[in-house]
Amino acid sequence: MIETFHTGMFAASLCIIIAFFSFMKETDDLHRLLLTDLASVMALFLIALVGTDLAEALILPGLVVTISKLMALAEIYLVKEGIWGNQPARTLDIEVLQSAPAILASILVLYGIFLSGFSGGAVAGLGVIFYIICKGHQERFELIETVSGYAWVAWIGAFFIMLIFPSQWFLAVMIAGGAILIKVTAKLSLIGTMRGESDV
Amino acid sequence: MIIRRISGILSNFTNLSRVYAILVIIVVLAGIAGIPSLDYKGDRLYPKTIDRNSPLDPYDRGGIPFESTGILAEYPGNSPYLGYITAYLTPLSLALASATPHMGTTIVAHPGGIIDEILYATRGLDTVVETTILFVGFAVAAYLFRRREDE
Amino acid sequence: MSPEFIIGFGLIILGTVATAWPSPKDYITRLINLELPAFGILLVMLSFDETLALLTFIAVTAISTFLFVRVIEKKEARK
Amino acid sequence: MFDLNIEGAELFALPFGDIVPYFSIYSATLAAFVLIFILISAFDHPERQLNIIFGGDAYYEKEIKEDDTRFSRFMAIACGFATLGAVLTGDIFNFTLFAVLVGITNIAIVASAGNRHVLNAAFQYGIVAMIATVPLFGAAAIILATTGTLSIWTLAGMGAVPLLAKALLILGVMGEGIAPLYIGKAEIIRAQGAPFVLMIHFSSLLLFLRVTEIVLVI
Repeated sequence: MIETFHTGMFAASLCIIIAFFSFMKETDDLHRLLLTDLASVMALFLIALVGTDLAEALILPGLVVTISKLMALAEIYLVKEGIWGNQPARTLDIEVLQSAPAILASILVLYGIFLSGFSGGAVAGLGVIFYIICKGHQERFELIETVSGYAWVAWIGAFFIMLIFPSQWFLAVMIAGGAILIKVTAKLSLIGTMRGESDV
Repeated sequence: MIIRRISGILSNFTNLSRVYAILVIIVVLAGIAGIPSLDYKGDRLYPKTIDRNSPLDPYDRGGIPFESTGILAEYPGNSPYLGYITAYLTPLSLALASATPHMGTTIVAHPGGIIDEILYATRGLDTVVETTILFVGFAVAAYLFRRREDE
Repeated sequence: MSPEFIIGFGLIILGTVATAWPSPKDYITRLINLELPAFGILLVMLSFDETLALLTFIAVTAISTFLFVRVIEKKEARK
Repeated sequence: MFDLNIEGAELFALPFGDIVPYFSIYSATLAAFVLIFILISAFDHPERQLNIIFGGDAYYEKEIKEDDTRFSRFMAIACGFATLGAVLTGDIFNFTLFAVLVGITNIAIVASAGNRHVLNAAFQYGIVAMIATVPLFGAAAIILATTGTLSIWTLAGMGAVPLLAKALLILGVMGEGIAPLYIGKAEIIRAQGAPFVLMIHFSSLLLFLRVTEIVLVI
């Protein structure tokens, strides 16, 4: 184990140096945005090296930080470059995308609901994104946001149950799992809506 | 003279990320020499025990549902019900576990299990912050997206 | 050290180099090369038996790829 | 930890799981300042900017949309609570998460300005804040791996944390709290909403004070 940790640390420092060196050389803003994703892989690599259950529980917040910052930055980039109204060049015009979405999306969503928790939310969100992108639905933005707001409140409620009445741990775990599932799914499905917006 | 030059570089904010990258590279380069002297004590908290034959493989931490199981938390005294969530399996999970030995990850991702114990109970504050970060990130994106639709 | 770990960190180093200096230097190439270190870290997680993190990482990577594709599409459309 | 002279006496600790937030004299002082600034940003009205037309006496007030004000007020309050959490928490990883939250709310405050140049500043800051997660989480991971714990209570006075981890932690907080450099720039090119911009300066100042304390204690 000790050997693994040290080898991994050497590899990680090497990668960090390479990644930040190329980051230093880069001048184009979109290239920089792509390189930040590389940097976040390095952060996850460092956490994964610890290799205990705790490390695994710390990877999930790391992933959340990555995806939420990327989301905000991508949107800021589009507005600052003034290219948000562009009709996108469809680089992903694949036939499967027209025919298969309903089945695949429902499988992903069902599996996500079964998993529940953050992982389940991400899986189910992926399914919803896939469906919305392929079918080009216009979702009701405010509704999704409101639902995820209530889910957030439910989460905090579960947290306080855990804190104040530890004997009700079972109820708290169920509320927390369900709320985080709804919240993550709702948030991620917004991405699909945002992408599908320009061709409706 | 040199101060004016440095402030000239810093005043252009496209350069600032470059300066930051240089700082990180310097620190990591200096730190590489010290890596072999680091001890590994990472398995003091929540160590892994792998039982390849269990239907809950790689997440089998033992215990009977609605009973506690021994896990190593930082302050066991602060969580009176430590280990209960780890040991708990929903009826569906129990059925899955007895049906097939290959669904360990799916079962643990279902409510209950060691990851839920850490994320919700012993380190719950982490998850509160994490969901708030997600909330803020998406609020920014949704706000910018909606504002430009209005224009 | 398990073989997954060795292959994994080899892939991470290789992928980092490939992403840092992509051969035709455009956005799509860099985005595709980005999958290499991601696959490497998947193998590393597998070697530590962190399968739940692995599952979530796959989902989040897919979503961030969607994000990037959306931005790149709009960026390319201007030309 | 409270026998070290930087903290002062222990006032209160909230035992909850592995993360035990605490008030010492030092962090209670910081927390009181944070509460004052949260109140300021909750009840203050944003200042209006004046545009002066050259060659004449005419000037007009810039319009600030109600939505923009509400959004940046919300984000300023969120930023205040994130700073409060960062000041009080007793756990390294939890501290890094709060630092990230401060960073992302700072981006949000700047991004509510419609001006393209201000958004550019927000983007550049966001890039730095994003790559700062590498040193931040790296520091937390190295501390966990070398000492076996993340709790400041256990780490205090042990001196077991390697120098690399401390340097990375400071560097990470620098990355998240680098905002004032950009905001100085953004204010020059006329960003709006002065009391909320104040919160950015304030939160990064407090992050630095807190990380100094942590690095001296562990």
